[in-house]
Amino acid sequence: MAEPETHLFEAQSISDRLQAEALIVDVEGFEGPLDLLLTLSRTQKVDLRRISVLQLAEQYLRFVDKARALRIELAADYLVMAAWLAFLKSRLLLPPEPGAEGPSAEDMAAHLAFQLERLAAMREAAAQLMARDRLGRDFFARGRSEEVALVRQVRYSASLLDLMQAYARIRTRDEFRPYAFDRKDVFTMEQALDRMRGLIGFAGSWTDLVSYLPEGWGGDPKRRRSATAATFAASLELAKQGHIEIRQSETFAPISIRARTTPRST
Amino acid sequence: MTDKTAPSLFDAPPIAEQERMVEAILFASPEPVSLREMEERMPHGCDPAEALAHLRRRYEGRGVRVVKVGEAWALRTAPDLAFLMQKETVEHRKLSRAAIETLAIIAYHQPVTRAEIEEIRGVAVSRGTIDQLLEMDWIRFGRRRMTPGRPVTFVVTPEFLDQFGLESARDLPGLKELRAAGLLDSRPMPGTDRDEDDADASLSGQSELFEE
Amino acid sequence: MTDKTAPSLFDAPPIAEQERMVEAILFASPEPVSLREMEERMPHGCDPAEALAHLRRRYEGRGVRVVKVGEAWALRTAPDLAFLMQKETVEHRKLSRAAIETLAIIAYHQPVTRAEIEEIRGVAVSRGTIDQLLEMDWIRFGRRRMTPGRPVTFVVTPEFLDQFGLESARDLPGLKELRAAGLLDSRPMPGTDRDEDDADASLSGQSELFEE
Repeated sequence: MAEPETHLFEAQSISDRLQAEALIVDVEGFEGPLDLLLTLSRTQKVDLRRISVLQLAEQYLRFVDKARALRIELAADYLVMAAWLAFLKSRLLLPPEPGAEGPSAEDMAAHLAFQLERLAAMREAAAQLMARDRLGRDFFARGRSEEVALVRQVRYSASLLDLMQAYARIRTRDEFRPYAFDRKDVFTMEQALDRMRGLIGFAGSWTDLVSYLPEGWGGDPKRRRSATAATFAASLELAKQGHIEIRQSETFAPISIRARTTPRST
Repeated sequence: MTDKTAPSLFDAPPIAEQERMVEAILFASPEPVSLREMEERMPHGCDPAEALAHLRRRYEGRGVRVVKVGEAWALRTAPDLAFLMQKETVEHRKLSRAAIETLAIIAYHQPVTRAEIEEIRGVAVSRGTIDQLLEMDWIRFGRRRMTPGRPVTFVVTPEFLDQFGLESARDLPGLKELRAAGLLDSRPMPGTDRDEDDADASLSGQSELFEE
Repeated sequence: MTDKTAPSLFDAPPIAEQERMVEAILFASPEPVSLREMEERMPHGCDPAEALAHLRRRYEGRGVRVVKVGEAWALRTAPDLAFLMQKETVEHRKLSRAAIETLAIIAYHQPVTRAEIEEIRGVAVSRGTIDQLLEMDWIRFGRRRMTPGRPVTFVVTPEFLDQFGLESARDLPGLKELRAAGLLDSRPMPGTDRDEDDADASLSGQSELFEE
């Protein structure tokens, strides 16, 4: 039953020779050393379970030598496998050293045979899988999908604690603020300008600036200060624009304004 | 189809088989299929019209019907089952901070106008926030305020009380209790008269509301 | 109404009606639909599993079949009628040999790590191959392996099962024979120290999946 050792590159038939050449030329076509070994093993024409690993190792090493002779670049994977197979070959040929550690050569050979058989089995399984009836080729899904309308309901939730904390946050916000005006106590210069533009036409004679303060801003000192500052700033602006005149008899004396009768010519 | 008189080289498939074919074609096609097209796709000698008649009878009263669309035919789910084509999903979301704050102010100060809410929060209240709370049935419009402009007021609803497990809005804890419960751990700034202010605010709000 | 133990306010529809509903739902969806999803869409108290059993019987031998895809159900045309469907046939993307082999290894050895795939093929698996299979929705990430480095594993998806007309990964062609021959074992290279890992791997993988 032992096959005569076939020399890969002394092929007997044209087809064998072509195959051998294909191996050399098309080394990139192999998906790694295991794939190459599997292809080489086919030349033994035996069940993978009865393959001669020694013979296979020799075939592989010869292939690699030939490839080198032909200056074909072999990927590192192939060379690593070659080194391993050379090691395995020597172990298979030589009697085991007494007391040698590690797996026996037979175990290693058996594992390689297992790997080849497993890869071959996966190839076969892949082929069977791809040969199955396929969706969109042999059987078909519904051609027209009726969209399922998504009716989305959003439910919002909040707890009583959320509510109370929110309220507490709002009501105590001012206490946290180091310093800030409350807007309700601030009278802006823009507001003062608007107000005075409306009133100034009636101010024919000198009038105390204080009388231009808006209603409700004279009492609270904070509010009066803001309103006074804004009104004074606004009157400076109006004077600059030539609408009014300003006078103050002495330092800290009341400030009076009146409308300019004739526009200032500059 | 071209030589109806000549006996076909192969016999046409049995009508039951033709019915299967029409069924598969109609099922897989995204568009309605005409009898002519069926005939072109089916083996020589088939009679799609007859096969279709069988198929229509088979689907009578079923969840799917054979319907005519213009000059072509299609399978469609029965109209009475349209409700199955909806999928309701309920999404739970936390109420936004703006909404919770607005809700809290309405609960504590009701009836309260939008301007008042804004004054208390210190920022404008978006229409969306109010709308959301109205939609959730947690607030509703109260009576108009008898002040210039007659602004609408907002009050909380029985649904709100139910949701938050309150018998009445009066059960909401006051600021002093909130503080006692550790919800307000801020100390008032020295020299400010905040406490009084607060008590006042919540008192005037509550009492006004519940003495209707 | 949400209380399942209490008798429903309305009785569930008769089973014939439920069968119509399942039929309509399956018809409307090109994707497989799980029993759970059917139940969610059908009225309260329905038993989609029973309705489905009726429906399967009804569709036996028809042009359209009720098929199981993983944990879900779908209607698919009978494969013997493929010849009618040239018009609907979609061009299948040509997969590389590496991709086909990688897919088969994942299907038969799942859950499987990249290192294990590489060991079986004896060559590095390119990122592109895995990416392509992920993109096609034929494989997905499984649980991480509880071994050093916690490598990710790959498993096949329901889309894969649908694509190849498989009810489950257990129905992969030749699976039993491969298992019996020990070809799905993760057998360590003699002398390497990975025995524990591998024993673990094969235990959590095939045997767990297929021995029920």
